[in-house]
Formats: sequence, C-alpha cells, structure tokens
Amino acid sequence: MSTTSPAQALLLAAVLFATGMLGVLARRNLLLMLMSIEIMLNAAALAFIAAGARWHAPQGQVMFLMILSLAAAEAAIGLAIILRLHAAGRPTLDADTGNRLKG
Amino acid sequence: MDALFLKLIVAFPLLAAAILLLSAGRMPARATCVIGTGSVGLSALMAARVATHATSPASLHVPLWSWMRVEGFSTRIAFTLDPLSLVMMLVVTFVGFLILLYACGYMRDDPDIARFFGYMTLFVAAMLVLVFSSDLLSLYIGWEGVGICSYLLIGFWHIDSANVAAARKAFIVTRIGDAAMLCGLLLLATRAGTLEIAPLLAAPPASATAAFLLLGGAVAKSAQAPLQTWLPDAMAGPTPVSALIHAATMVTAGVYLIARLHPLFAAVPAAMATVALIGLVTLLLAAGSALVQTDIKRILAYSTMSQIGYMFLALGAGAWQAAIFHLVTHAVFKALLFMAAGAVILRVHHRQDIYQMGGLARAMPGVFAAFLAGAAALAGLPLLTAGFYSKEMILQGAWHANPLLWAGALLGALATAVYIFRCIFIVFFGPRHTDPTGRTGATMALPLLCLGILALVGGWIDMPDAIAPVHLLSRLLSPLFGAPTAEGPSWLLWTGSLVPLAGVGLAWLLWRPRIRAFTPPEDAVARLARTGWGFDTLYDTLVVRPFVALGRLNQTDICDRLSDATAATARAGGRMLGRMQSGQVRRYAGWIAAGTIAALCLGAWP
Amino acid sequence: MIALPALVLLPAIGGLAAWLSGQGDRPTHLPWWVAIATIILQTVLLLVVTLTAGFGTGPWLGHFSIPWIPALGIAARMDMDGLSLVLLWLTTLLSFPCVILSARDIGERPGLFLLLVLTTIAGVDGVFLATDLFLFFFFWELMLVPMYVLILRWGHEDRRRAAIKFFLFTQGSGLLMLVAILGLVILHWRSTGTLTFDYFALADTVLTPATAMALMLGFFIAFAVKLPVVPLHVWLPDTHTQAPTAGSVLLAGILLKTGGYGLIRFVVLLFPDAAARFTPVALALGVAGILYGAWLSLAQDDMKRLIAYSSVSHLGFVLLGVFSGSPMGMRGAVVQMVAHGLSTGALFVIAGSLQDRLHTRDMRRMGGLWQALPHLSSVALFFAIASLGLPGMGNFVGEFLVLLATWRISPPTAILGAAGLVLSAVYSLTMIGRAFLGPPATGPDPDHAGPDFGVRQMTVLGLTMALLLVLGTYPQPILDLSLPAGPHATQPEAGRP
Amino acid sequence: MPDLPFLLFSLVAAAAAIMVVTRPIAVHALLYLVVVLLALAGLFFALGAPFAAMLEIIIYAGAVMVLFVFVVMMLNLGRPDRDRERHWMAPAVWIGPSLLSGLLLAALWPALRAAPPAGPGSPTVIGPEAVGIMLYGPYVLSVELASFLLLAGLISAFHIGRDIRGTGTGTGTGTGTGDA
Repeated sequence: MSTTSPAQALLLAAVLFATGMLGVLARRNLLLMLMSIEIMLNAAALAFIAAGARWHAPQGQVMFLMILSLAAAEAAIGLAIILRLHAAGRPTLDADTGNRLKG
Repeated sequence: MDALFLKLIVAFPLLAAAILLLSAGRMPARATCVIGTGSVGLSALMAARVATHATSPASLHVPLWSWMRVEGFSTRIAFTLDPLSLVMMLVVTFVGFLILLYACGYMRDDPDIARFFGYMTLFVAAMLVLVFSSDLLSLYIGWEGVGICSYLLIGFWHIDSANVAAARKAFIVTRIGDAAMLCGLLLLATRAGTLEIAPLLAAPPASATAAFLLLGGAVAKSAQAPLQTWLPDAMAGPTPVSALIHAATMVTAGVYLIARLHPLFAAVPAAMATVALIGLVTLLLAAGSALVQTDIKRILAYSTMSQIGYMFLALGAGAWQAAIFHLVTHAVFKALLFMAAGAVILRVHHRQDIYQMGGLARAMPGVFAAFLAGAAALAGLPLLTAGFYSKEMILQGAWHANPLLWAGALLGALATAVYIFRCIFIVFFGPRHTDPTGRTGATMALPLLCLGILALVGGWIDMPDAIAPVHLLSRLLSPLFGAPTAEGPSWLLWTGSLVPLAGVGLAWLLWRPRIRAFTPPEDAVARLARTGWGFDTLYDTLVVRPFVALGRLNQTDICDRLSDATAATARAGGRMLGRMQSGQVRRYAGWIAAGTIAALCLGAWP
Repeated sequence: MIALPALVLLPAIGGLAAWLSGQGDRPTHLPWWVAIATIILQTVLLLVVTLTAGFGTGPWLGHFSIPWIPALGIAARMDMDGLSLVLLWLTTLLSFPCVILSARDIGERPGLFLLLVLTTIAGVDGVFLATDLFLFFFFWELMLVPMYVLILRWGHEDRRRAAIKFFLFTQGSGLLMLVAILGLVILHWRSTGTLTFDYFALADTVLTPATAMALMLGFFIAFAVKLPVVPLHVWLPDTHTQAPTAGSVLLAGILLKTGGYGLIRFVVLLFPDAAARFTPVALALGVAGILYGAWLSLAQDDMKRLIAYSSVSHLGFVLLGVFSGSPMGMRGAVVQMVAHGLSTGALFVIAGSLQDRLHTRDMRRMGGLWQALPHLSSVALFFAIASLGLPGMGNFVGEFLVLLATWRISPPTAILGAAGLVLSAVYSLTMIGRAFLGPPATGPDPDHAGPDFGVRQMTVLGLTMALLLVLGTYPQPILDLSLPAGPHATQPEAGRP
Repeated sequence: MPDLPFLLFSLVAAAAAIMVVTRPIAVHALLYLVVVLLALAGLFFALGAPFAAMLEIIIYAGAVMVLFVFVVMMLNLGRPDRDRERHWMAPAVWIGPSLLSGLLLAALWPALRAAPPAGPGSPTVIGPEAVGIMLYGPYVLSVELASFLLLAGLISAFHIGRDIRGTGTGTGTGTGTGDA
C-alpha cells in the first residue's frame, strides 16, 4: 500500500499523548480536561494500531476496540458528572475547587 | 593454731558487725556495747596471743579461698602474718578496743548506737583484712571497705546535711586515689600475672607508673597533699570515729601500703623523692594550718595530716622502720588526744571552739593530764614521750637522705610544738568561758589512762643508741626492711630534743595564761592557712563546679535531642506529604505524570 | 533435652493460667498465687536442668531440636551453654522480686499484668536458649510486645511517649537485625546451596571482610540499642522512668542482658574477625557509655532516671569486656551483667516503693527518709554501695576483670573506665545523700511516708543482698560457667543421644 | 521517508490537538477535537486498519463527540465563561505542565526511536474479518469485560444524571460545601 512506517506513527502517538497531558494539567475547565483525555486515549489507540501494523496482527485493532469502549464509558460518566456539577451550582466547572470528595 | 586465731581475729568483729547491723536497733544499748567492744577485745586478746607466740621472723600464711581464677590471672583471699602486719594488727585491735570502750561512754545516749557499733566493728574487720591480706586485690577489699565505713561513720549523724556532704567528700576524694591505685593494680597484674605480694616483691617490676599510681591511692587515703582536703571536713563524725579512723588506723593505711610494697618504690628513685616531697609539703602546710585553727578537732585533724606527712617523709627517705614506729606512736597519742578532746567537748556542751573553752585544767584534771600527755608526745618532748623517739628516728633518716628534708622536718617539729601547746594554753588555762558539766565516766577514763601511759612510755621500745641501745621494733621489722640506717652525729639528737622545747617556750610566750591572748594578725596568709591553703576553693572552682554545672546543663541529655530531631523530621515530612493530598485533580494528574516519567526514565536507561 | 522448651513454655502457660484465674469480677490475689507457683515451678525446673546438664561432655550443656518450617530450613532449635545457664538463673531469680514485690499491688487487672510479665520472661528465656536465628528473632520480638503493653497500660505520667519510644527503638533495631539475619542466611544459601537458619551452620559461612563487617554491624546495632550503648541509649531513661516497677526491674535486670548476651553470642562468636576489627570503636563506645552515663546520672533529679543512667554506665563495662577479646573480659562481662541485674533491679524496686509511698520520684522533694523508713533506706544504701563497685560485692568482680582484660589491649581505655568508678561513687552517694540522709524534706510529709519495708520485701531483698555478697566474694562458679561456647565447639548431640 | 498522506494527517492531528488544549471556547476546542479524530482515522487507514478507521469516525467522531456537543449546549456557556477561561490560561499556568509534557516526550522519544524497524514488506491491510475472528476467539473474555464496563458506565451515567434538575434529593441541590 505505502511505505508508511509504524515507527513514525508511534512518534506521533507520543506527541499526541504529551499534548493531551498538557491539556489535562494546564486546563482548569473539567470539560476541556475531558477532551484532553480523549486526545490521550486516542494517542494510545494510535500506538496500538501502529503496533498491530508493525506485526501484521489484528490484536492492535482489538485493543483499539477496547479503548473505544473505555472512552465511551468514560465520556458518558464524565459528562454526566459535569452536568451534575453544573446543576449543583458550580457552573464554572473549576477542577480546582472540587477537592473535598463531597457535595 | 595461730592460723585459726588469725581467722578469728578478723571473724569476731565481722560477726559482731553482722549481728549489730541485722539487729536493726532492737538490741538494748548495753548489749550493743558489749558485743561491739567485746568482739574487738577478743580480737585484741587473740592478737596478743598470736604476737607472743609468733615473734619469730618466719611469717605465717593462711590461705582462705580462691577468689577469682581465670585465664592469665588468679587471685586468692589469703592472710599473712609477718612483722609488719603483726605491728599493725596490734595497733588496730588494741587501739580499736580502747576507742570502742571509750565510745561506749561517749555514745551512750545515742538512739542509733547499734548502727554505730555495727559500722565501727565492720571498720575494724575491714582494717584487719587490709592489714592481713597477702594479695593486693584482697587488700583492696579492706582498702575500700575502710573507706566505705569511714563514709558511713563521718555521716553517722546524718540529719545534718553538712555531715552528709563531708562524708561524701571524704569518700569521693579517697575514691579518686583508689581509682589510681586500681589502675596500678591492673598494671601490676598485667605485668606479673598475679597480685600476690610475696612473688611481686621477690621480683619487683621496676615500673615507675605502677609506683606512682599506687602512691596516688596512698596519698588520697592518708590525706596527703594534694588530696588532703577531705580530712578536716571528716571531723564531722563522732569523736571516737575521728580517733579510730581519722587518726589511728585508716589514714595510716597509705603508709602501710608503701611500707608493704617498699621494694616496688625503692626501685624507682623518682617515686621515693616524690613520696618524701609530698610528706614534707603536707607536713609544713598542715602544721601551718593547725597554727591558726580555732576548732579543737580541726587542729587535731591538721595535726594528723602533718604527722602522716612525717611518716611519708620517712618512707621517702627510706627509713621504713621510722615510718612504722611513728605510725604506732602516732596511733597511740593521736587517739589519746582525740579522745581527750572528745571528753572535753562532751563536758562543754558539744562546743568545739577553743576560744569558748579556757581554764578547764582545774575542772577536769584527769582529762587535762591525758591531753597533756598526748600533746607532749605529739610535740616530741625529749626523753619522756613516745613521739620523741619516733620523730627522732625520722629526723635521723631524713638527715641521711637529704639535709634539706631534715631541716624541713625540724621546722615542722617546731610548729607542732607551738600549735599543740597553743591549744593547751587556750583550752586548759586562762579565764574560763564556759562551765563544764557532768563527769567523765569510767568507760571513757580507762582508755584515756591506758593510752596516756602508752603515749609516755611507748617510745621506749626503740631508742637511739646515745640514750639506750633498745631496738625492739627495728629488730622485729628488720627481716622485712633490712637493718636500720646508722645513726647520725650526736648534735642531731640535741637539735631534735631542743626544738620541741623551744616550740613549747614560744607557745608559752604567745598564749600563756594571764596575758592578753595573742591573736595572730588576721591577714591573707592566716585566712588562707585557716581554710587549708585554698585547696578546697581551687578544686571547687576548677573541677567540681564546672562538672556539676555542665551536667546540669545536659540534664535532659543531648543525645535525646537527636532522637527528638529524628521524630521532628519524620513529623515534618509527614505534614509535607499530607499537604500534597490537596484533593486537586490536576495536581494528582501532575504527580501521576511525573511518576510515569520517572518510571519511563528508569525503564529507558537501565 | 526436652526441658529446654519447657523452660520457655512454662512461664507462658503460667501467665495464661494467671490471666484466666483473674477473670472473675471480684478482686482477688489468685493470679498472684498462680504466678508465684509458676516461678517456683520454673526454679525447680531450672534446678533439674542444671543438675542434669551435660557437664563434662563439652561446653554445650543441653540440646533440643525439632523441625519447624523445614521448607525454609527453620527449626525450633535450642542449645544451652554455661552462659545461657547463668543468665537463665538470673532471669528466674529476678522474676521473684518482680512478681512477689511489685505485682502484688497492681490494682487494675492483675491477671493481665502477670500474663505480660510472665510472657516477657518466657521471651527472654527463649532468647537465651534459641540457636536457630529465626527462632531467636521470634523470641526477641516476643519479649518486646508485652513490655510495651506493660509500660503503656501501667506506666506513670508520661507513659505513652516512653512506650512508643521504647518500641520504636527496639523494633527498629530489631529490623536491622532481621536484615542481617536474612543477609547471612542468603549468603550461606548462595555459597552452599542449603537454606538454613541454624546458628552452627551459619557460623561456617565464608564471608568477605566487608560483608562480614556489614552483617556484624547489623547485629551490633540491634544489641547496642538493647544494651544500651551511647548514643543509642536515649530510650532507656524514659522507659525506665515511666515503666511500672516490675517493668523497670525486668528491663534493667534482664532485658538489657539480652543485649549483652547477643553481643557475645551473635557478634563476637559469629563474626570473630569483623568483631576484632571493630574492637577499637567498641572500646571507645564502651568507655563513652561508662563516663557519659555516670555524668548524666549525677545531674538527674528523678531517682529512676538516675538509676537508669547508672545502668548505661554499668553496661559500658559489659561492652568493654565483650570486646576485650579475651576469655577474662568475657567472664567479667557476664559477672557484671549478673551483678548489675541484681543491684539495679533491687534499686528499681526501692525507687518504685518510694514512688508508691511518696508519689514522687523527684529527689528534690525527698530527703531525710532514713528517719521514717530505716529499713528501706538501709537496703537502698546497701545496693547503692554495691552499685558503686565496692570490692566484696559482685559488681567489683565484674568491673575488675573487665578492666584487667581491657588494660591488656588498651591501658588508656582501662584508665578511663576506672575513672568511671569514681563517678559511680559520686552519683550513688549523691542519690543516697539526697533521698535518704539529711534533714527531712519539706515536701511530702515524712510522717505519712507510709509503712517501712516489711518481712516480704526484706526477705526478697535480703536474699538479693546475700547473692551479691556471694557473687563478690566467691564468684568462681559463675566465672567457670560463664565462658560462652563457641559455635565450633563440640555440640552436645555429638557426645550424647 | 513516510508518504505524503501520512505526513499530512500527522501534522493535522498534532496541530489540531494543540488547538484543542489551547482554545478558550469549548465549542472551538470540540471542533478541533473532531479534526484530530478524523485525522487519526485517516492515519489508521494508512496503517492498514480500515475497520478501526471506520469505527473511529462513526463512534468517536460521531457518537461520542455528539455527546460532548449536547453537553456544551446544555451548559449554555457564554462570554463570562470565555473570559474566565482566558484568565485561567495565563502564561504562567503553562510552565509546569509544559515542562512535564516536554519531559515525558523526551523520555518517550528515545524509547520509541529504539523500536524495532518495520518488518519485511509493507503493512498489510487487516480487515474486519480478521479482527472479528480475533475478538470472538481468544479475546472473547475481554469483549465481555468491555460490555460490563459499558453497562457500568451506562448505569452510573444514569444514576448521576438522574434528577439533575430535580429538587427531591438534597445532594443534587446543595450549594456545594466543597466550594471553598
């Protein structure tokens, strides 16, 4: 098909992962943090796919599916929490204020 | 048979001590006196029996039991009787018996009399162990034993904390010497593998260190400079204690030790010179102090130091017989002086200041006579007194060793006569400042009488050839010490006789009755002399106080602060880590990232 | 010899019995009697052990071994030599004052108290017997926990802190020892292929000098904390001060001896070369302990603290003796341990009695107690004199032999040690002077100082005095027994079935 | 040298990811995220995983992103939110995270560089069939686990989101004691 090297894909995965992490660490808005996590998950997925391509094995895509379901579940719960917080009187979604594990 | 007697001589006082101390005061006072005095009396009788049968030069050896036996060292508890221990035994038992008899009267009304006699008999037993031991380590048992008895007896009236402090001081100062002596023993034991005296002396290891270390023990025990400061304070004890322990027996243990180990010292000229020098310095310093004291017992205490200084001088000069001779006569006349002083003190309501007495000769002629006999012997008035002969012998020995020593000793003799007759003139003559009450009982008078006679005639056992060729003691001791030194020119004898007389005359000029009593100028020197030349202050400032203050400063233990610091670090670390648990998601995420990076780094660069 | 484990089990079982008998609602002296019966039985058992011991078949006198965890090479192995026997006797003798004098007046849960005391004794007996390193460590820990609870529950005003300090120090050092044990076992396993915790097998391990030194230091620090050696002694004054009387007696009399025992058995005999190289440091530490302990003892106002620091000073001699490298020093150290156990144990009994009567340990508030309490005071005087090392008492024999052995290798060290004797006189007599002599104090009313020592106390303490005197004048039996048997000596099973 | 489409998709993905984390407005970020996902789908295709690429587009860029969009709409964000985001994104805030991310990259980089080179031949296309066989063969257990996870996610999302506007539960309407 092409001369695409899985090693380059891995490097991109690393860049994406680092970028996602930057977002998680730097942003205070929970929604944006959630998006950054999606980026990190996708970076991991990319790494799996690249590895699968490298070894000509379908397991890479199997793992991608697992990540996909994980991301789906995570997004569902995370977004539910965000909505709940918003409704509970914290419209700013500031991650730094919710540090008491209650209310 | 003699062996059994020897054991019994020690066993009787020991047994009496055990009975008296265990009875815990439940025994009537009379029984206490009988047991205490009787046991020592029995010992004295047996000592006399042993002495009359065993005057042969051969020594008697009584092994008792093996004390310690380990690899490379063994020591036994064993007694030996040779001329030296024979003399000491007689002094200890006889003088001890007379003093205990005196104490029966002196301590009659004390509720704690059982404890007193218990300690006293224990002391006699310990002193006998010291004297009899044929092994330096078992000698050390007696050596420390007399020390602890001295502590217990000085602090006998323990309600007064001054007495307790004096007792503690006495024990600790002597203990410093004891530690030095112990080091000497360790050295000897390491060199020779044994502490048995006979083999040790047969081949004396010429070790200057050992000699000096042992000398340290002797100096402290015999209250010689520079460890003499405890003796004047030790007068806090009851007077019989002062007479027995701090005049007649224990304080002379140092002299005994050096005489016993004389080959060891003779092999080290420096040690001999030091002994002589210490003797001379102490003799002059103490005599100077005695000149200005006002407390009758302190006068006698300084006098004891001074007289033991004579003995050290003799030892240092190599005149061993002279030292032992003076030890014997001094035991007699100083015990006599103390007991007479005690009788005076009892009669004048426990006052001890000589200026508060005065004119007592008429009120108590018997006591006066006894004191006078003792004083004459102490001053060494010629011909008639015991002290004259022994001091004469020392002067001869000193002349042979070094004329300078002789001159110093002569100066000391002058001072001795002056201070003791100053005491007599002030106490027994002149206007009366206090009314004596009561009378001196028989139990107290009898010992005074016995010792008074001995103080006068006791010297006749050994006389210079110029007077009479009697050499009982010298001959007895000569197997041990060799022949006594030849006598010097006869003008030595004349000088030695005239100087004490001159001293008495000087005292008469200064303090004779019916003139305004001479008060020495109250200058710095006098103050210094009265306080014992400032040794106390010196030690207090240099050693005791810094030591105690530093200890106080460190009362809570600096090492403990170290462990506290560890605890504080842990606690601070915990608090710091606790702050990290902020509950903030982003911080946690940051730490997770950091951890991941660290793990990666570990994985990437193994 | 089945009696060896019985020596360990008997106090433990007796303790349980005492605890169970005290479970009723009514306060009763039943647990006390059970405990007394236990220690009497223990004495009889020890007597039997002593009489049937294999004297003459070699230095090891008794042996017992059954497999415990064979997969790891762990056996319940016990061996007894003269050193163990001497210390077992000391333990048994000191259990009498502990139980008879101090446990009698425990108001709150006496059964539990006695259980803890007897369990501690069982642990100590085990320590003195075990020759399997795992078993040894087990007993080592076993004696700590009951002591911790004793202090925590029945201690004085600042007991929490003291108990925790005690536990941390001993536990921490114990862990260090565990590491050393495991290191030794693993090295032995690597070089020979057999996994064993057996003392005799491990003694043959070939070690490089550096490893031997490291492992030896692991053991040394554990025992140095226990002994204690300056500057690891800081737990001791607090613990002694706060512990109940029986706890103080147990601690000073016996528990500290496990440190000395361990130094002999597991440092000097197991790593002779490393120990020889370590000698200069050990001697310096010993002398530092003697002088520092005595110096601080002098500065204390609290009577129990004073005695505790004096323990530090006395046990410095043990360190000197153990590391003097000669049988003489070793024997001296053992005698010193026995004598210190008796004299200091008795002093703690006295300090505890004073606290019961006056409700203070502060000597500034005492003074002149002799009038009110003549018996107690004279007993205290005796033991103070014993503790200052008067010849004729046990302490002197120990100190003299130790100093003599030390003099052979280092005269300056011995001189400093002898200087410690002067200081010991200073603090002992200061204690006597401040508490018992002098004018009666203004603090607690001397008329209400409580009853003087009665027959019970005088009997027990009188026997202790007699023992000290015998030890001081005729120490030969102890001296003969006390040389430890080396791991290479003929083992008992070789000679007898 | 990788071919052009690969390089392009890579650059787009990286650039869009950076945009996601730096946008102050949530909707913008969300749109960039979709871009990232689409670019990744392209990459997957290029790596010979068409099945994964399709799923990425359908489920990720489709379903999940729609979920995000719904939430953003429900939050009703406005100008104050944008200002606050700007305020929160002061330059100083970025220092620490950038440092950490840079470190992570620096740590990952050599490790990934050391990855073994591509095997013989070009990447082969692995179609849905192979993946399906694998999924329902050796990996059936993990499929079950994934289904459990999704079920759990479903239930908890339902539980958390239950009466979001309701007044019945105290927890939902509390004023947030943890706000301090």
